[in-house]
Amino acid sequence: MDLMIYVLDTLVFMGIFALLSLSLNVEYGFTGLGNFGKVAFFMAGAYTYAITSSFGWPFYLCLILAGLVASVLGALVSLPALRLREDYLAIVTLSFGEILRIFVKAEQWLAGGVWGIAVPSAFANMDFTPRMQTWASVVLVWVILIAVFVFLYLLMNSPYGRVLRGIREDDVAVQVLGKSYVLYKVQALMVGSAIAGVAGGLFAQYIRFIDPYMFLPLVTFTVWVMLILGGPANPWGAVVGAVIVEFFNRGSRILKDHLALPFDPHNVQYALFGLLIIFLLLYRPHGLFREKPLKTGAEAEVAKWQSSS
Amino acid sequence: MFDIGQILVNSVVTSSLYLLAGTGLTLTYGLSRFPNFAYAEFITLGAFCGLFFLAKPDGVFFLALIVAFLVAGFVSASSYTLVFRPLVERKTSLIHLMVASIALGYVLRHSMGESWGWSAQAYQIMWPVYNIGNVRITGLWIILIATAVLTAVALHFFLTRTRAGKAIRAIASNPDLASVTGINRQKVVLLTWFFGAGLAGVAGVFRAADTRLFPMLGWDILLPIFAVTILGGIGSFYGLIIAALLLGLAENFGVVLLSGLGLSTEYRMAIAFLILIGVLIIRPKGLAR
Amino acid sequence: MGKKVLALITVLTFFATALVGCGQQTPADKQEQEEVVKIGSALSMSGLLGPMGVKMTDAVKLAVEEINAAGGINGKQVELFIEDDATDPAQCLNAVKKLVEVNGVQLLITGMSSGAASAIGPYLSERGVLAISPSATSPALTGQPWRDYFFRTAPSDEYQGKVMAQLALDRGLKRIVVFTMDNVYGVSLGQVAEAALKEGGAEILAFIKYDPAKMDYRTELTQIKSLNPDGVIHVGYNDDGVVVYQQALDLGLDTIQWIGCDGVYGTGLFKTEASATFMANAVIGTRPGAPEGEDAYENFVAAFRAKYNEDPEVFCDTVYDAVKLIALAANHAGSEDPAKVRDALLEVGQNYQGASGTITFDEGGDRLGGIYEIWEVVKEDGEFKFKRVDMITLN
Amino acid sequence: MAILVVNGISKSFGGLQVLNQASLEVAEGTITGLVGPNGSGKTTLLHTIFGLIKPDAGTVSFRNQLITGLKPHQIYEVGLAFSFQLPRLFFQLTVLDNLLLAARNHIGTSFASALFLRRRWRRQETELAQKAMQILELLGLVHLALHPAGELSGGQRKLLEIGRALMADPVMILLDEPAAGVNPVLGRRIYQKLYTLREQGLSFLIIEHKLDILLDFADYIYMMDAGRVVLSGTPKEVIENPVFYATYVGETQNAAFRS
Amino acid sequence: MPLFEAKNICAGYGDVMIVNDVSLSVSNGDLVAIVGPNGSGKSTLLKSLLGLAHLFSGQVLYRERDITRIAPWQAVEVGLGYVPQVNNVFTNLTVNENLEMGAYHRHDKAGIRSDLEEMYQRFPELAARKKARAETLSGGERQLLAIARAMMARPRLLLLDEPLAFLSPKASEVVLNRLLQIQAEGTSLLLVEQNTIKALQNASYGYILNEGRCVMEGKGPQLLADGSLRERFLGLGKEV
Repeated sequence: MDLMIYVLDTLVFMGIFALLSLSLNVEYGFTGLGNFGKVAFFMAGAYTYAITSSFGWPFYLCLILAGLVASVLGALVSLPALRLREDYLAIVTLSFGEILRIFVKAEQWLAGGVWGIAVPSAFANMDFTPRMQTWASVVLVWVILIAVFVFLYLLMNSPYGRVLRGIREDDVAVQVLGKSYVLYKVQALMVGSAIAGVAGGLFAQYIRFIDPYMFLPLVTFTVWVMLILGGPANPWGAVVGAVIVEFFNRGSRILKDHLALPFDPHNVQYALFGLLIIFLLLYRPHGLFREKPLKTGAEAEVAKWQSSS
Repeated sequence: MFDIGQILVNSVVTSSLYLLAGTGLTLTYGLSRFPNFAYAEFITLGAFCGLFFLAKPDGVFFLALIVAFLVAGFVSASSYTLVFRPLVERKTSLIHLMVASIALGYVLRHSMGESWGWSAQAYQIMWPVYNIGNVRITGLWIILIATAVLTAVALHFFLTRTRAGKAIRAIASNPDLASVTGINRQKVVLLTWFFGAGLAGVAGVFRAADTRLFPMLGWDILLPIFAVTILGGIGSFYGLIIAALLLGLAENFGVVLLSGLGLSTEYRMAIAFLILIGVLIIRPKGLAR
Repeated sequence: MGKKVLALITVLTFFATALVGCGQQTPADKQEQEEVVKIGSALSMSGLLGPMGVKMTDAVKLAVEEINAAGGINGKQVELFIEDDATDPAQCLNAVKKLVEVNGVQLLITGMSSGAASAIGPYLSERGVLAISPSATSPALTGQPWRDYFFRTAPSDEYQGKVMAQLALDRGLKRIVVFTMDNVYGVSLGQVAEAALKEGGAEILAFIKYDPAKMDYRTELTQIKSLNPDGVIHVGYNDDGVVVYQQALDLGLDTIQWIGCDGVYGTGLFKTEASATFMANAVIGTRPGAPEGEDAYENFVAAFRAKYNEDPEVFCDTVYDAVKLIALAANHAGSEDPAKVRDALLEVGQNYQGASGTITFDEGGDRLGGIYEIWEVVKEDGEFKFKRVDMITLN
Repeated sequence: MAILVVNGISKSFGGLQVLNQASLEVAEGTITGLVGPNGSGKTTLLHTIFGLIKPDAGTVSFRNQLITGLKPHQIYEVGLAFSFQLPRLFFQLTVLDNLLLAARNHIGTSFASALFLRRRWRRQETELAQKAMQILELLGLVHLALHPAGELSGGQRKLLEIGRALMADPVMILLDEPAAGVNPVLGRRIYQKLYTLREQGLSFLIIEHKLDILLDFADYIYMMDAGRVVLSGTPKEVIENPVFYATYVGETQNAAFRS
Repeated sequence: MPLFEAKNICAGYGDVMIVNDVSLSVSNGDLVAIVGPNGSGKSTLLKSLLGLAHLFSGQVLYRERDITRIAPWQAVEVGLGYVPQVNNVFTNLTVNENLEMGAYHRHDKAGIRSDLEEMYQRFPELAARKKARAETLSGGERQLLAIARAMMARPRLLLLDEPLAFLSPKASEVVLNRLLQIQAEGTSLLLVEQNTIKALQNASYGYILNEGRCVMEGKGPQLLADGSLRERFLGLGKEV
């Protein structure tokens, strides 16, 4: 018994889900694209990592490839996506996730099909104790999370991020102002998918075994819950949402050992999540954290101007 | 090599289920203009209601259908009043409405899991089997197909002959004009949510009678039902009929084709999705319009 | 806004205290810990395998109850911790980690699916925690590097597949369709049977995999019908089996000989009369068995029925045996240390007469397929029953 | 010479002929007005010029370059800017951001340079911000620069919509009713600003209902009715033509062209 | 006692105020016209009376009963009919069904049937196309259908938003004549119209809106004769 391992394990999952939540934030929070097939890109990344690492390639290369493959899929999905209404986009992306899962499941030659595929840990060659192993994963995941966070923070607080936010509000107006929203939407889906793909790679190397049953649409919905809870278009919100939901998950699991509950905590937990989301949407649709205005340096000029005039 | 007659009958059985389950979805989707993912749970709920009557071999099937209709309808109408209508009034975005419907689905599904458990259960009804030439057909299929056809005919008359039916079409056609014409929109929409989910509940009873019963029952067939609804053109009842037939045929003949090609028949789910994606790209308004 | 955030923080603090609270083991806790033996169960109680896992967990509870009634392990009572893996291997790992690191469990019943087993395997091995899987049957698990702390009471599909093929060949079936659910269990067994059948000179007309969640198998079954085979090798679980048989009866497929496996053994198949009738008409099957005269299975069924007023279903017997074996081994070793229990398991797990038949572990923790029962379904006094027809000993 | 030539544009929506062989020209460096009753097709024509609507027939050329069929952002690239009749602002973004989004040739709007040419776009950002503040000064919105556009009143929204077109540094601007919903004094100030820009060589095509203002500032006026141009000339010529008033009050034989 | 009164109406969309302090009244049997150039707020005024646009302040009275901010569908029960300018028919419904929808709040089946007959007699253009879907109708036919649909509710007052817009002169002549006939039979009309001259010629009373305010009012033909109409109408003010 080593409580630390469990705490670290929790941190790893928080980090991985925070990445997914951030990636959905790029697509939905900033660009307004309702991707309900997030799990497809997560899965693509996980499988890419699994397959490439079986060639004995180094883990960082596999992670990069995981991101790349997912991002190419993102571009592929964006082609129909750009022509579709929001509700259609939701259903198409949801279906896409299921098609991809069926494909991986049915094509045994690719990655073991229903058998799943074993994945070497990123630290397989090092002589780590289980606790160090988990520590290493925490460091890896959170370093990448922080890097992605900073990357997105910089990207979203730039004229580029401004265009994305503009597209969310009114894509025709953006086009009239000279920016092809098509290009930006494709890029947003690619960036979002790449992050989800990297998250998938991290997940695969941490679990060390993946199979198609891990990638049900439920994963997508969990990520949505995180983002809606934390607050769309705020990177802190995305991360905090992921941390809270994961904490809730684990907490309820532990809590039930200490309370004699007359009901199944698993059922009640999901039902409560459902209620929580409904109440949030009704009474606090912007989540815990509100969107912050852009910081590009331009806002500093305003102060000067306002004080001088 | 394969028995076309039997596969045709199988397709019609599949289609009938899709038609029953899709009717309510297409009507409410057409009126309220957002896809309700909790719809799956109305199907499941109907199925569980049926259990009260059909857990013993001497159950009355039609009673189960009626109660499933009423209970699923009631829960749907209440969820509209308590969740979706307030959201719509707050001018919630389409995406948030979808998320809310998924959340509602969580609540309903896990409440059902808590009440009835996650183990599979089954109705205790033995259906007679008939041979028509090479083709075999069971009593359940006959009732299912008959119910679907009768519902379709009844709905046709309801939508074209009755005041409420015409009001539903009027709102779907032009909601604002419907208001100024004196139609109490909220009332009609609520009625549609009740009625549509009621049919979903009936479909749930059939599905459970045909297979078995557990809280994921509705979710397992939700995506094909969405495919049928969108294929037919949202809100178009006649498009739905065509789409249900088409998808029923595509899935069942698809199985033959897939195994002919040496592919896993699991791809039959993918067939529905691929047709859906294809139609959305080529003809986003669906087949009927 | 302030109020809501405050409420949220309160909830979070509550959970945090819970988490920390169980981490800080007071001396009193320690004492308590010494007085009980902790056994953890992490099976699928929701999701696709949920229906099976719930009943299996009931069987675990039954076994623990019996062990405690008989004096526990090494004189200590058994405390059972139950988790749910939601049919997701990643969740299984999460649940096992929680059991091990938070609850301090070192003896586990888990790895319900082969996927879950693969996911938790390396971790178990590294942490030196013992687990027995009651239902992971994939041959792919044999010889994995992490198998030192992982046993299974369900024999590898390698054996039963051959038995099924043998049964078909013995019955003189030449033209055969393999019809399996599309998961590890189904496809593994199907492929082993397919190979053995080909070797035995039978013709495989088709290998059809079906989605266990789809629940509409009419067209697949119609296809089988039009292929007009002598026999069907069918691999499924109770849950989908009941639907397959129901629909097969509708289509009149009961004129063909069906050969089932342990997955379609169990009263879950009698949930509908149609399915039961079909089985009585057309299905024979195999399952790991015990020599004549052993009534361990009957005893188990009786006990299960007495406690839950229901019949046990597939893998309830293997999970029951798994718990009993852990207790037996720990008693034998005189310790609950996983390494010692593991060594003891290899000793006591030789010709153990369990509810699921004779259990003999090989060096790698796999159950050897020794004796198999051939069963059929009969209707006696208006009740459907499984009945032993024959025994096959596999070498 | 003509900077914009619209030639024989026709467009119908579901059987309703909204534009019927509409043609007009805008001379370089002028303010050209477009007037006409409701439903005469003015807004549709403007949208067609800017690529928001695909015409059934006819061509648009800008500086002798055919721009029919181009997407709005491509038309923006050739030097045009557009301002909607009903403001289509980015309501959750600040007023300042609304303007900056319209800036032309902004380095930081591309993915790679947003990340790698940080210093360059930040410098440009500062310059653009100053320009934006000048525009806000003109529109009287300086104090609201950092407020979300959603907080603006109707008139202020309209001003910001125009401001975005000014921010785009175009050669020519298409404006749909810039003075509508704005108080008359401010309306005039906007036109004065447009007039200064005209002096600097910019060209304008403006739909306007506030005839008193338009007549003061416009160089040339086209009047549309039932999807085609029925009258054109200098403000004086147009206003004195009896067709002008007749068209406005709906009393004209041109109604014959209506479907 | 006026049939219908609106007092000090301020209305618009969202938080944008378009109509500013306008009052009007309609007496029994009147044809009241609201005219004005584009963007003067005519349509918004009309919509705000029925709750279709946001009413900031003001009061709406029907036979001295306060009906401010009632739900649109209730306005029909009170006795107000409304014919929107565009999208004024249910395109997916047949002509007959469109008319039946007009009588939605009524329950007297016999009365509805006889009213249907009456509508077909009054609008023979529609009788010929009873079973056709409304989307197949021409602009003029749609306008007639919209008016007939509104009349099916037996309103005491009919509010029309530019009924003559987008119509050929012949069609607009037909529509206008039918409207005058309806007025002659006792239903009052409140008309927003672009076609100022036609509207004022026939109006018992007229209001001229500019920039959301009422700039002139008076008996219809008298307004037309007023010399300052042109300047005020065009909003040219003193400059011209």
